[in-house]
Amino acid sequence: MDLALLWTIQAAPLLAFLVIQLLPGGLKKAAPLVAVGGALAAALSSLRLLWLHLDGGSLPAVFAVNWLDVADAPLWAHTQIPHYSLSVGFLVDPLNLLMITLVTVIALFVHVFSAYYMADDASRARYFGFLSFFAFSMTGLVLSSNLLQTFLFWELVGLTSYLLIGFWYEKKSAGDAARKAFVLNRLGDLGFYLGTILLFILFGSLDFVDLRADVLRQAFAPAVLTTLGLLVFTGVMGKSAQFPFHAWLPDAMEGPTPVSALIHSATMVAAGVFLLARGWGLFSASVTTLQVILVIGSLTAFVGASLATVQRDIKKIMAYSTVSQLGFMVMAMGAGAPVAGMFHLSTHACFKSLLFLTAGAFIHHFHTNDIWEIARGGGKKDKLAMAVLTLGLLSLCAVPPFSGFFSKDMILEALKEHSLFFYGVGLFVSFLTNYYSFRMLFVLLFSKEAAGRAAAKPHAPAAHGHDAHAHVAHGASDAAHAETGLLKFCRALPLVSLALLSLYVGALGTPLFHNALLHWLGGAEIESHLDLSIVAVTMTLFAAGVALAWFQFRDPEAAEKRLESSANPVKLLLDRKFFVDDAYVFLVKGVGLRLAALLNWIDKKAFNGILVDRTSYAILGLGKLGSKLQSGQLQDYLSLAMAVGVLILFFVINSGGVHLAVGG
Amino acid sequence: MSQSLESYLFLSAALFSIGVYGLLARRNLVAILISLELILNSASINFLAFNKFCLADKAVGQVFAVFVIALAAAEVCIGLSLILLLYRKRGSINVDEAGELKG
Amino acid sequence: MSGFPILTSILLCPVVGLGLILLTPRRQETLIKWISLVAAAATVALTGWLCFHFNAADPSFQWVENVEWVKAYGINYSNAVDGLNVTMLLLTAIVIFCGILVSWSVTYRVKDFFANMLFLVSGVFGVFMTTNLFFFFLFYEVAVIPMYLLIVIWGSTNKQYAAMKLTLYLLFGSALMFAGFLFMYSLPEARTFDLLAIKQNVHFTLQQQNVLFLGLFLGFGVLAACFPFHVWSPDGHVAAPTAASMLHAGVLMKLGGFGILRVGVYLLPDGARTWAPLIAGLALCNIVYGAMVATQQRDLKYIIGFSSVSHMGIVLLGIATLSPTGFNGAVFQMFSHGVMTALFFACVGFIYDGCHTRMLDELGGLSKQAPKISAFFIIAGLCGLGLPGMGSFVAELLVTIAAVSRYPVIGAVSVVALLVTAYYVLTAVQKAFYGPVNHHHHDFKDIGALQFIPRAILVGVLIYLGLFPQVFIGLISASTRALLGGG
Amino acid sequence: MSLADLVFIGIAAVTILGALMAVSFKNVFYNALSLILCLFGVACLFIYLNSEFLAIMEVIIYIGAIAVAIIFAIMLSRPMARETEKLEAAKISRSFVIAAFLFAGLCLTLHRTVWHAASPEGDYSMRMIGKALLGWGILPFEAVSLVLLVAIIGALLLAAGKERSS
Amino acid sequence: MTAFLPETLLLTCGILFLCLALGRESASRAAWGLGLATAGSLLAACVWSLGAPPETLFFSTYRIDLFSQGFKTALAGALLVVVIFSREEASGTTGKRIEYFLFLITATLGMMMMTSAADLLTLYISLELSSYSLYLLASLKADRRGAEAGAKYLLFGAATSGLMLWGFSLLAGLSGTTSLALIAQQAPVLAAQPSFALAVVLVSFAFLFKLSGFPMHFWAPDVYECAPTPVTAFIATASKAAAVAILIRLFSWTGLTPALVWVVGILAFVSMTLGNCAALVQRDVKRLLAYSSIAQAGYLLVGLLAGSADGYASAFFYAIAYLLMNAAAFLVTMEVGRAARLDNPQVSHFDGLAERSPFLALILLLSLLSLAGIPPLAGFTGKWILFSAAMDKGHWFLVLWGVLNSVVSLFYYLTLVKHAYLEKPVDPSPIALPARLKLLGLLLFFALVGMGVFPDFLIRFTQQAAGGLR
Repeated sequence: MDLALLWTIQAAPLLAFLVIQLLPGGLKKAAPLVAVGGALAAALSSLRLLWLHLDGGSLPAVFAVNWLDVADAPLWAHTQIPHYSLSVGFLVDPLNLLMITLVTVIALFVHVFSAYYMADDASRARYFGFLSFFAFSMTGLVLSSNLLQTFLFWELVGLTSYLLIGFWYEKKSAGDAARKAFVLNRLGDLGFYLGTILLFILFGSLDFVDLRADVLRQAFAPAVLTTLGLLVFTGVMGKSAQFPFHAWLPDAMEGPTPVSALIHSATMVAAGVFLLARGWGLFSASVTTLQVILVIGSLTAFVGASLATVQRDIKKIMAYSTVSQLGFMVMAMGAGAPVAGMFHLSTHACFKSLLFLTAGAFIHHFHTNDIWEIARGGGKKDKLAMAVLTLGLLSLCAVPPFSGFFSKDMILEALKEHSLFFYGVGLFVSFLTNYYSFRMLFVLLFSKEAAGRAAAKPHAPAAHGHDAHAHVAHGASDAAHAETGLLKFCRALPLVSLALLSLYVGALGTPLFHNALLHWLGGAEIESHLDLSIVAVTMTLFAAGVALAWFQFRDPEAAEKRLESSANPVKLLLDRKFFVDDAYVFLVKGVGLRLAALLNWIDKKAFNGILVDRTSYAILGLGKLGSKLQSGQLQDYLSLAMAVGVLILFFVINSGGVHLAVGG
Repeated sequence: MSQSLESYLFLSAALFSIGVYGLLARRNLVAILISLELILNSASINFLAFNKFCLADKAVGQVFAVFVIALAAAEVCIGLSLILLLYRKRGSINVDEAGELKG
Repeated sequence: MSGFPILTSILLCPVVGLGLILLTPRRQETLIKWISLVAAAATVALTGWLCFHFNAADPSFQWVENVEWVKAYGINYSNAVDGLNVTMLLLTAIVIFCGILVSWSVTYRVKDFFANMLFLVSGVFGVFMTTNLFFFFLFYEVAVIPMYLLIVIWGSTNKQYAAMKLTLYLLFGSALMFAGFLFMYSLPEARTFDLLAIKQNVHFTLQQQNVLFLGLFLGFGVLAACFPFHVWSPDGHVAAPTAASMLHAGVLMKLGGFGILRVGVYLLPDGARTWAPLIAGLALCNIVYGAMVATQQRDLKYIIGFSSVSHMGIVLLGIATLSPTGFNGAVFQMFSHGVMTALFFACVGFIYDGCHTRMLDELGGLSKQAPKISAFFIIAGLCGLGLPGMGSFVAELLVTIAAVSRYPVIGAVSVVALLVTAYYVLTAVQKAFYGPVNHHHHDFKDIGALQFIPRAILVGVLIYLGLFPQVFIGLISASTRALLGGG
Repeated sequence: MSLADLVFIGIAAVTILGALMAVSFKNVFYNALSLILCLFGVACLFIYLNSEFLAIMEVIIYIGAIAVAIIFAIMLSRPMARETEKLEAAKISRSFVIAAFLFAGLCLTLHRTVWHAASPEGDYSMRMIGKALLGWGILPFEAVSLVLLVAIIGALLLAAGKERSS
Repeated sequence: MTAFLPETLLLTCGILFLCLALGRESASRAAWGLGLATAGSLLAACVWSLGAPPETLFFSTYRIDLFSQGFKTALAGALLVVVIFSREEASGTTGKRIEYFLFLITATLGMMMMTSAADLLTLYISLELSSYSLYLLASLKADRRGAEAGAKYLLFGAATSGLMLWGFSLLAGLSGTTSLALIAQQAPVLAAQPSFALAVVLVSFAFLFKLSGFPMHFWAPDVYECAPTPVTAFIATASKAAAVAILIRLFSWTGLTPALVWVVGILAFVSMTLGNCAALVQRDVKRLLAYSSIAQAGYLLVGLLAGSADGYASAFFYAIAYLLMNAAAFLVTMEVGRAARLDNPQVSHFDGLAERSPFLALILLLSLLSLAGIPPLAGFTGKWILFSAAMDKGHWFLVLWGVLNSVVSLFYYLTLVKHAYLEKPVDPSPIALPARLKLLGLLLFFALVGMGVFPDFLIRFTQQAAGGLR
């Protein structure tokens, strides 16, 4: 039964993908239906699986088969492992089950929302194909039983991310962003890849069930463990957009907004955090690794949050917010609290996908990403959207009793136990979070609606109008009017469902539900006990953040003007995104491509020039010389022949003498 | 002993070298032909010298020399007619003016 | 395993096809195409049969055929295959089959074209099945000359220069092989060109091994586009017509890797041990350097050409590890790279035919106009950048595992190429296939059903390899273990 | 040193002198005459080598036929007889160096060699030569007639050339 | 004595031609037919004489063995090919048809006698017989250039024969005999004498002249260029084969001292390099083929200096292969020249040959590739066994250099191929090939491929022949 369910989860989206590819031209319209069907099957199966295993009795369960024999002899001189082989299979344990449920359910909602969002796009068959393929890869990643298989799907989700970011490939920015995302991810993955291989060579197994901290500590020196852990962690940094790899995530907002909701906030980017929990044995085996993880997480949380405070683009705000929240989760891991990290991952997945979908709803309607523009267009009139947005933001700001509160509280608690400094960082980031959340909310709420906006701005400004592409043919109001009942349902259902989830998922980690989620993940001993001191501090910070936002943005128009005119080092730093992008541009264009150009030059001049062209010229020159020797003058010929003859004569005399001497 | 084998050989070598010199230095084709005759004669001297000092059958060297002379005649025959042909075609019998074929 | 000479039959398929084509009147172009297709299909069927009935557990040579040819020089027409050969034969059959399908659109001197193709592929088949060094060399050179004609008559872009360069370079390599083979023969214990007999009877001294291996490695290395002898390959790829590029990059270059394993490592294991670090270093240059230079290219075919240089480096690196794992990876890479580049060239060739340009700046938006061909290209590109689920990933994985265990630094640095490869592949994809449609080629049409088939076959093979690598590894691992003398 | 030796030295000197003149005079006519002198010397040497027959042959064929033919040819082309050629210094020195080294090398080699030794006594008679020509020399003897035939026909063909083709 | 049949036949036919020459103008029309009959029957006689037991004739001055008869067969084949080429009057031979065939026959006779000569005298006379005939053949085209080439050929040759005579005299003086068999017996003892080495060098210079190997190659380009094409073909095939035969004989008699091996090795090295490099810059195809033949002489020397039975056998094999591929190359050159109404086709005249006459283009391709040593053709197998013999004696450098040279040679061969297959013809009219040439071409085609793919028979034959040398 388990295996059948697992196969369903894994294969249903793939099947949907294949069916969509094979649909004949006329039936391409059915693509959304197929994709939603696949997602639904996967979601139902994973819920069923979760239900079956709620008692956690038979876990963990591994279903694996041999995939590839690698070696029959020790690969490394010091290892004694006689047989190396790689397997593929499903691993089912609480962590997986939680994650798979999360992924499939959110995927289902995003699929449904996409049906609304992409209704007018000519290429939606391709879109839904990719989306299904993403679902397939992501479920594969979550369910995989070993590190290499994870890497396999890890790359595949990277691919789908690439394809979906570049979905509107006619736009250069989309292509650029997609490439940037892929290459930056690749950069991180190199470490992951090497780490995996090194682990395999040294340890002989990549199965998660074998990666236990105590076993590893016995087998290897701490330095080795640190190296391995950090190498794999580079992969995490890439995928989960940790500083300094975070640069791709904001750009990835070039993709359609539901994609951002699904891939770039809720699931794929969280895969890094998931991997930290999944391979916890490896990471926790070395204290240094954890320390580095904590530092990177803190940096990321701070950078993300600070950059989120200056964005005008609603998706960028959310993207940086995602970066920051991912940093939070990684901090939790670094502080030695994987359960807290995973808890935050779960709640974050719900509220952030909700936020993105809301943003999508706005963008779809107003054809702009700029919050000021949305506000001028009358964003606050969309009551449903505003309501769920507020709800999501409150959750993001960890206001009780929204879900974010519980998880973030747990992280802060872990940080406080671990080190006061990082606790401080966490608190400061929380403050920033509150500030940028309410900045956005206030701008949306307090802006005055501009008259005739729809007519004045039929097309969004190029810099912001990422999603506007799909609607070139339609005026905004037409689109609104054209929404049928089914589409409205497709829009509302995910929003409301996710809002509800955002409200209640957090509660699963409270004593109210007997800490069900935490027990589920971490065993019976983990309790959430509200540390009132932390709550007090966070609430104070919340108030401060809101107050600051209120102070600055109660009049958004004025604030906009003020922001445009002001100039100071901090603003410059934030505008240039801490110069991370510039650093990358320098590395790629200034160093990498220059080096490549140099090599290309060498290839042309040295290898081609000297080895081929010069050599052939030399031979030709020799030929010309030889042909010049043939001067046409008989006596030149004879002289040469005779001269050679005389030379030979003397040679023969001398060697003959030698010969005689030897013979004698 | 001036009439030793070696003295004949040295004489022949001298003739040979002189012939080679003429062959390489003269421009006139007839002079070159003359130089060739010197070379052939030096070979004849060789044969007869060896005939006297080295060969048991005293006819061998002589026969060889006879043939050398006969073939020299044939060679001069062809050579002269070729030279004359060249002279007719080019109006010159200088060897360095017959340098059209080259490269 | 005597009885029906299946190996000779495989060789005879293209030869007979060639004969039939020569007898066919010049105007019967369709008939000529069908003859070649049938011949190619027959090789696919026969090699497929061979793979299924091959006893993978047995590391020794199978299907031995032996006919005395020139007794005085120990030259026998002897064929036999082990796992290594079988897979290469299969690769050749697949690529030629697809190549002929892809060439269906050839209209200029059809008869000559297909005759050359079949002649070339006969040589390649011969190399992959013979166990006699004389025939090895013979078949090897047989494969070179048709390539010259194919490039010079049906090629493009500086074709005369490229064709001459390619031919001379390859023959330069073969000159070294030639000397090496003759040297082996000249040893008193040998007096034969039979590979197996030499392996059995001759005990090379270490010095002999070192010198011979270096010579043979350089000879084969030229063909495998080993740095710094790679310069012929990008030019050759670019100039060749589509099907020739497919065969060339797909199969011919593999002769080099195959030769190093089959002759170099098999006969001269100690020599291989001596030079392995050097090979590893050169291979690293190949991998990284090829990829770096590829980023600078503006012509799609040049990009693929340099990517081939980079990918062949992986083969060489695998060989340099001198471990069964590395060999498996190398052979796997040869196979998957063969299929992959064939696919690459099949796509670029089609694009070039339609757009009359391959320059990235003059292309653009092809995905919009021709989604199918773009998809094929992108799939090939993804395979090239080592995406899991495709053949190349497994190959690179095996090679990297072996390389990291043997040369940790080189192995680790070689991985960098994955990044660079991703960069140039995606840049190419973005410039050629994404973005707005370029006015240069507004009337470009997507592939039809017939042209879809060969490319789909290649994609299928790539994915199958990526998903079920054990099938392939099972075929070769016994043989690769035997290469170094292991049981 | 006997008289024979002295005469020998004299003859050798004449021969060498003739040869030198044959290559060094700028006028080809003098060359031809010098050649005759040289050939005469050679014929005398043949007598010293016990080959009277060859000496006669030398005089009859070489001087009587070959040298005369050469002079004939020179006379046939009038200007040739008068013309004195300009010699290039480079060519001369080149040839001289080569010839000198050649001479040195030859002498050195000949000097170092131990020759097959046979008694100078023996039957040098014409009868023996005749026997040899019809014995082991029969094939060359026949062949040389063919050679001469070919040479004559060829010479005719080349010299006549024009007349026959037109 | 039956084994002397080929020579007898040639002599008879030679006399017949002589009689014809005395006859009327109209007789020249029959010349070709008679020539063909001569060559055909000669070939048959040679093949028939292959079975003759080894013997010596004319008081041991003439040696009949498998080796000599094999080469005679090859020479007869070359003669047949050249006679077939000569159906149409080659330029310059107008009015000299009978003499032309007469000289061909005497030249062949001389070469045949060379292969059998067992005495210095016989060798000398037969060599001169063939040489004089060739000088005359080469200068038949009695124009400016023809006369120049003829004069150069003759003077160079005469100087060479002077050297050879010196060598012969030294051999006679050293050994006390002119019989080659007796000299061969003493050779091991004589090898220590400096004069012996000098004599061998001098004599081999003369044969190198026939082989057109460095440094006696200078006549070749000029003569090849200016002689009528069939004559060039004859020089390039028959004369070359005879030179190989006599060099094999020479080396097998005298043996090779280490010093001589060095000398021959260096000459081979220079010959290969010079020939191939100079050929790269040629535009005149006949001249190009001349340089190629200089290079080929170098390859042959590499095999010869092995000094082993294998080496001689492989040189024999290669000589036959060389004869065939050169015949094919000249067949095409001649036809291309004829189509262009030129005796000296340039490389550009080969443009578009594949369209004008696919068959000729194919023959050209095969012959050139065979010359370059590309399998599966005769030249490849020949080179393989040639170099294999050299490698046996440890001459790895020369072997390597030889193969590298054939890579270089491929450049100009392929250039010609490229012109034939790629370039557009200036004059696109098809070239009509007479039936006899077509047949000949087909025969050469099968011979080249056959010798490449199934060389066993011929290799065994040559080995048997080489085995009976001493």
